[in-house]
Amino acid sequence: MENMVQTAMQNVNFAAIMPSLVLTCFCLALLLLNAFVKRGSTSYAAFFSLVALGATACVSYLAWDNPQFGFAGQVALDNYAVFFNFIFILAAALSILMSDAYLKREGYPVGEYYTLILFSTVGAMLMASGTDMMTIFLGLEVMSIALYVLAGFFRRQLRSNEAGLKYFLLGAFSTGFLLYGIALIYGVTGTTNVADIGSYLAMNHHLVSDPILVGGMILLATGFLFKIAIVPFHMWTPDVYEGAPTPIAAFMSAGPKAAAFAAFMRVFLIGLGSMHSTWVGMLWVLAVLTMIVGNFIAIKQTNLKRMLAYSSIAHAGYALVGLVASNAVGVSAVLFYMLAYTLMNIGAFSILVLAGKVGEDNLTLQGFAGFGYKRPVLAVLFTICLFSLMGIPPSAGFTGKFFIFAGALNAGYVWLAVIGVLNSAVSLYYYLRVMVYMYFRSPEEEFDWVQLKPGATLCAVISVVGVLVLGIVPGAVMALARHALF
Amino acid sequence: MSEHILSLMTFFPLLGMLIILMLPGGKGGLLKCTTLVITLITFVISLPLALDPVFKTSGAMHYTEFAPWISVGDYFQMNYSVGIDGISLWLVLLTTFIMPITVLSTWQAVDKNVKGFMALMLLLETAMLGAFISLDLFLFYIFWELMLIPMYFMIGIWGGANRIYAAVKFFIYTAVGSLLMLVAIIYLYYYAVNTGGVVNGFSVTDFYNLNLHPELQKWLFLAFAFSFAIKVPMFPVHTWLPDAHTEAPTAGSVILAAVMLKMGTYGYLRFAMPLFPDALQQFLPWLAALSVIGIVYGALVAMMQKDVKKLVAYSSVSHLGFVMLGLFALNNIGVSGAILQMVNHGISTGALFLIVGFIYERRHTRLISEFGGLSKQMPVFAVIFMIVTLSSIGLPALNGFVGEFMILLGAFESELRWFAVVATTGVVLSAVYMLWMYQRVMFGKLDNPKNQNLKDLSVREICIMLPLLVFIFWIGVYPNTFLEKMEPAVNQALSQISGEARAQTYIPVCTDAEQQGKCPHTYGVDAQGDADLHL
Amino acid sequence: MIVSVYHYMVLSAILFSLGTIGVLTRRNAIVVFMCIELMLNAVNLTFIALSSYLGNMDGQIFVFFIMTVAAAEAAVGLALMITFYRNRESIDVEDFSLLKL
Amino acid sequence: MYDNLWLIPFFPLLGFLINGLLGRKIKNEKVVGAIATLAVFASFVVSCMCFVRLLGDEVKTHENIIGSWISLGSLQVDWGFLLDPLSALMILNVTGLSTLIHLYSIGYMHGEDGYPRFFAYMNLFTFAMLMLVLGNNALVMFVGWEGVGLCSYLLIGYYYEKKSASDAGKKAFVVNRVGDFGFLLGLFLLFWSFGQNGVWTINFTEIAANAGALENGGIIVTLITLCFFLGATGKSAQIPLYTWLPDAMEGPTPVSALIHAATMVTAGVYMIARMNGLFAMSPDTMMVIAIVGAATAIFAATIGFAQNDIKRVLAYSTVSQLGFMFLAMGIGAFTAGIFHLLTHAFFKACLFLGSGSVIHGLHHAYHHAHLNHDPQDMRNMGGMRKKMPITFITFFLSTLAICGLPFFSAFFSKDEILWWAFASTRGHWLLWLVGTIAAGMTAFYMFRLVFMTFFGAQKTDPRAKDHIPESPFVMTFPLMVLAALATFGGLIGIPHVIGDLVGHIPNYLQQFLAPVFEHTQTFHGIEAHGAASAEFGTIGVSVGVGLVGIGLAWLFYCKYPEIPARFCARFTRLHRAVFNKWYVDELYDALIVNPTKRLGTGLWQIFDVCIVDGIVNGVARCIRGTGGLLRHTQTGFTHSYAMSMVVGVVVIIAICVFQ
Repeated sequence: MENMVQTAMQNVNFAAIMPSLVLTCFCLALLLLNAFVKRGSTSYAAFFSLVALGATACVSYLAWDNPQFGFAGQVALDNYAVFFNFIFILAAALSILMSDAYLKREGYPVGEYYTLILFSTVGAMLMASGTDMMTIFLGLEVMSIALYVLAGFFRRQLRSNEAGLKYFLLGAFSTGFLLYGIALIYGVTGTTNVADIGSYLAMNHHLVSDPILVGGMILLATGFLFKIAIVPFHMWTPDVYEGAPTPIAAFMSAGPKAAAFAAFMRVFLIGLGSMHSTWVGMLWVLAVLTMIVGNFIAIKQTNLKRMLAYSSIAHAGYALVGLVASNAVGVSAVLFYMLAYTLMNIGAFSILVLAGKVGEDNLTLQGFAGFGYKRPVLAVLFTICLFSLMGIPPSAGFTGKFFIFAGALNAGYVWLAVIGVLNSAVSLYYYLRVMVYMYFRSPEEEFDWVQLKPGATLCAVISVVGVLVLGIVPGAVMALARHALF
Repeated sequence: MSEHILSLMTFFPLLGMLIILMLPGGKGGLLKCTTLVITLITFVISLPLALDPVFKTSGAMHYTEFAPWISVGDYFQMNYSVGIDGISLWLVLLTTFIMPITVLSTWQAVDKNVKGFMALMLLLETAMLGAFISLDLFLFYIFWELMLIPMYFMIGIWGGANRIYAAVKFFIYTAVGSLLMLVAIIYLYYYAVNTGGVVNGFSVTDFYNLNLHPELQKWLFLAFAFSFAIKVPMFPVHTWLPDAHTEAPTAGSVILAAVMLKMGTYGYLRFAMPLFPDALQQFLPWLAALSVIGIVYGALVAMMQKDVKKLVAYSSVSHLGFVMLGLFALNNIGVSGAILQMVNHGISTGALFLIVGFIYERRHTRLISEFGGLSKQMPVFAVIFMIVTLSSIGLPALNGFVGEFMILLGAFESELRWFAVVATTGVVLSAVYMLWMYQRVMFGKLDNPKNQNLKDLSVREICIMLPLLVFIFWIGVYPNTFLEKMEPAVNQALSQISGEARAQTYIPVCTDAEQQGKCPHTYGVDAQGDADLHL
Repeated sequence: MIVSVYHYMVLSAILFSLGTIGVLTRRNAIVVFMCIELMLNAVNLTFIALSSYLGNMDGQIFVFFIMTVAAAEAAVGLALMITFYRNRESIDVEDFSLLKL
Repeated sequence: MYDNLWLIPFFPLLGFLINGLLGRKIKNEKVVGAIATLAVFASFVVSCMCFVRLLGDEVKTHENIIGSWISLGSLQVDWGFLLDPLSALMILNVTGLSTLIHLYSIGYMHGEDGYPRFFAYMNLFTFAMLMLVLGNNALVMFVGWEGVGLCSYLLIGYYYEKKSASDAGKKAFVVNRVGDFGFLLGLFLLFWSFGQNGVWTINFTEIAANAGALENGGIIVTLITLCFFLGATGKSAQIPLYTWLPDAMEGPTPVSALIHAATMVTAGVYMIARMNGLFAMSPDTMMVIAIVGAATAIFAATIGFAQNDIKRVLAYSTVSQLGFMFLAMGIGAFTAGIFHLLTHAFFKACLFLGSGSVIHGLHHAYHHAHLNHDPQDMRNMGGMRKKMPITFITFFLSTLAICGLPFFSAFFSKDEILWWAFASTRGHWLLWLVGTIAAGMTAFYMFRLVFMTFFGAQKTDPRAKDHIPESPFVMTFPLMVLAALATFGGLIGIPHVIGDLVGHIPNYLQQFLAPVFEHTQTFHGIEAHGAASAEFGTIGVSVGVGLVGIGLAWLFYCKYPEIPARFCARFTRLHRAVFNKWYVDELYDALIVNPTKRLGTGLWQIFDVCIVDGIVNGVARCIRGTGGLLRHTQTGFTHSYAMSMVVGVVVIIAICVFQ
């Protein structure tokens, strides 16, 4: 009895969940705070959450090169998790930066908004550090439930409601698949611990082709691929991004996607590594489909938010290539790419936030005609982000793609790489078209409603600087990503 | 100082761009002057290279600079590695020489957001110079792609009526090619690394020494060749050129013709051909055929153009065909002729675009039918135009002739004898389309009232043309100045291509090369799954 | 007859499929959500069965988590539906058609 | 002295630069003209000095290298000059005539706008021509070769506001380019084939020295020489590339005299003479040259019958005379060819200048009377001899010369050619026959011209007829000099038979040129062997034929002027064909020019626009289209989204499990 408790206590290691713990505390504090502060201004909440994220970042940093395990192998705060934590924190911080003015403009100055972002960040961090299906599932849900609310946050806006509901229904639906997959895998391997699954399958290799296991694997993948927005599980993405508040769309395209990737790679490379030959083919095809569908449909878009949504689908496809390569270069390239994508995509969204009118009906190509002449600085920032999304050097987008395809080619997936680059050639078209409108068309409006709100502007500047730095000297970060492999 | 001269020269314009961005946008004159000064300083910085006698004696890389840039353990290694030899020397100088001229040419042509234009010009110069001096394929690729951005905006913002189509077409057309090349570059690198080849980063000079399997060479060569062929542009992937040239502002066309097209030919000579000699041998007849078709095709199509600028654009297709033929001759006469012809084309066609710009600024049309009898109104212009026309036709004792003659002679000495024979007809055709154009523009009665009171060239415009004219005669009468410095480098490159230099054994360059030799392991591919991966 | 784990598996599979089909066919958002709950419960059943079959508790613990999460989801989901209903006077899934193409 | 060879082309170049750059600043016509003329005269003086020096010199070939031009590996080309008897004669000829014609132009071009431009071009031409004849290697020769082409382009198009003029200029340049195509190919082939034998050279003396390296009469040498000959046909207006020369008459008359009669057009002949060693090695080529020459001679003569433009007649006569020269080259009578080149230069220059003087006078008259008739149309002339006696006399003498009447210059040169044609080891009696007939025709149409112009009733418009002045002295002086040369110039090359008759007068020309040609002729056994009687026979025949021609001309155009009209009426179709130059230009347009243009348009509109860009834009359109289709999968209905997930899962499971 006693030694049982002993062992249990030995397994308890709060250091392993410290970042999530800290952030949760801040969240609760903020909730209380909201209760006491009168409505109207949310700047305090934004500031508070930034502090919270800063603190969390520090805490996570402590775990760098000093991995913490605990709770009977439920969580592992290793470099891999820490790296991803930084991505989540960055994504959350940037979105929060751009939110304050935005919420005022759209008339929802509510502090809970930030609490929710922080909560979903907590969930994301749990996912990244979860080494047991249970933790991963919990993290996923914590993250998603917060996001359901955020997507539908503008409760007087039908679009926002619809986005929230669609995301909720489909998300819950996909959760069902995820869980069923977990259950089946549990049935075959008798455990929900990723590492144990891995070693079990490695030992009984004959099970690899067992239909139950394969089915489970696929159902499990479905759950993750849904969050990453991989064809054919991508359909919610454009609608939700379009309907959701812009900062939330930005956040969703960066943080949760990265979280899903984190868990996905951990589970599939460690847990189901033995089934590599089974899932790699599937992912190959899905990656190609995703790149094609994302880019091709994006070409036809006129609403920039929606266009960026499709482009985010395409980028998920590029990232998946790194996982298909499933070698050290590829995987660390995915880590790098997630960071790069966070920067460039949130940068682009922040410009949309700044350029949007109330209700954001003007975020169309036509609405940006001559933007480059009226708002040169913003236009240049936007342009840099777009070039980065295109993958034109010297930008994070280019280096990221370069590393991804380097991984693929190193693993010998030449055709995948070729399809990938051809797709990014296709993507040039719709990104360039934005610039065509910004610079090559004469302005139709004065854009006088555009004011350089400090938060959003800062957010844009940070992202662009990051994009350029990662584009010119990616070495250091890539080395970290390499070092962050489990 | 002198060992960093290349970096200084390359990044000084970038610095200049920042200065320009600091300046107030309103003052067009100030901006133009500043840009002019910056480009001139760049030119001065690059001059010592031209005077250095070392190129006469050695074909190796000089003024090399090396610094590790991106180094991620056993993943990959990119270096900032630049250098210059007798081949790139003249292209670099052509660039630094042509830039001030183009800046001068914008004096009246560009009036709306001058600031942006000048900034882009300087960015472009950095990109072009960088591409010419890079010895690391990754670095080269960065500059190569970077070039597209400024040119895209130049065409799109300051271009003509159909500018948007032209700009987007230019960007995507060129990007498609270079993206495939990117794949080839990465593949080449990992092939080298995983097969235990000792390479220091993406260093070209190391890649030269790899003995690649012919089958592999074939694919990689195709990727490189395709990308460069689009840039050259070789028939039949030349169709972006007429649009881009016609729509681009004068300065844009000049840079495009004078320098950017040379990227393609240079790429062949520096990368595609020496890296994959066996594949080159395999495709040589086809490529030569394409170049020859390009020569004749470009000339025939140019003949029928109604728009002066389009005509000159197509004439570029023809001239670049000559250059490619010279390269494929694979003997020192042909290749040196080709390099010389790159410079010649830069000068002559650049001058032609400037001339078209002059009359366009005056009449705001480029239709040949709109002109006629101008030489009565503008005698000085007529003389200069005639000289440039003749140099483009390849009149002996002018620059065009020496290049074309050497190219054809070289091709004739090589296996491409019959191609050379066909190519020689280009000499006739070029006379036809150029003189016909000259006649329709300059001769005849001055009957179009709009042309009645055109001004002759201003002092500024004459100053723009004079340096070009000087070189037109210089290269025509005493090309040795250029030939003697490129000859050793050309022989080096040829021995590289012919494979003589390839026999040498690998020299270990960086210490962790041995680990680089091993392919980074792959997760869980093998059933047992290496334990060290697990937590 | 002996009820083996396979019977449980099959039953839960059937339940899961029923839930899925429900999601695909029913139009009322609440019913759709209940179908999803049905799927989740099918999963729970699987877990319980397997856990007792394998003789370890992980499965059963998992079930607790699922139930909790499901409850949370229900709360959020119903809230969303109410807000939607406020604006649209309908919770027919077919009416979520503002955002498309 | 020989080291100052470069001075010879230098002076004209200097003149060109001065007039070209400062010409418009110098307002004074006299100064401009003087500068130009003096520049040429200076080089004439130098040439004379060189010539005299060479006469007394044992060594007959001297090279003067200024510096290296292209030096790369095996390709070593110098800016170098070569003085040997051949080039010595040529520079005398060129600079001498050029001086006279410059002098003439001072008067002729008086009052034209662009006066400095004219003289600048003339100087440039002289420079280029001297480069051509002095060049010590084929490439420097090519510089001159193209240079003269350029100048003729510029000078033909001198009245650039006249479309016909600029067209003619362009035509001349392009046709010459076709020739140059041949020249270049020949050059490449030469360089390559010599290179095969380890000698990388295009230097004339080395070519001559190493000619043995090539197989005698082999295919290679035949190809080389044929290519070069193609170049010659372009420059020297032989079939099939002669069409540009008549049009070239659009240029001012002095230009026609200098470029299109005396110097440039003979460049082809000179080039063959320069490489006689090479040409002699290929009998086939020689035969081709001879036949082309003879054919051109007679073909051009026929066209000469029916032209009414005084200059055009002279132009066709030039083509025909050049035919004679090529005939000479073809049968190995190099000396005779060069001889005829010189004499022809004299009398044809004189004829052109004479016609120029007439035109000048008429132009003046018409101008005075405010008429704009065509001053070149012979039908408006007649009876000029009274108006401008000097012009008439000089013109008449030159005409006698061209007709080859005894002891006039062409008598010796032409008859020597015909004799060689008859008796040479490479000749053939058919060639002789054709040549003789051509000679007769020449006599006919030349006298037709003389009679129409200077004799008979004056057909000039009465309002103008009384204002026709004799030309000023600057114009008549050259005429007189040239007439003198045309009359007595032949005496430098008296054939042996006649020389022996009179008493051992040697053939000075032959002796002088011996170092250039003798070796070739002896080596290949080229010689004219036959009895003196036979030679006298041929001479007699040709003289007779000439007289007959003159007689017919007198009948048709003095005695019974109505005959030609009746003749035309009788053979309308024939006359129209001849009058329209046998429709050759039209033929070329139909066969070459228009198809090329159509091809150009076709390639552009169909291949470029439709096919390539069609594919490019097509791909773009396909992608956009596909996007448009895929887009509709995004129906916005949650059901279909869920459905896509389910289907996705099911399909994937199916594939993975049941594969």
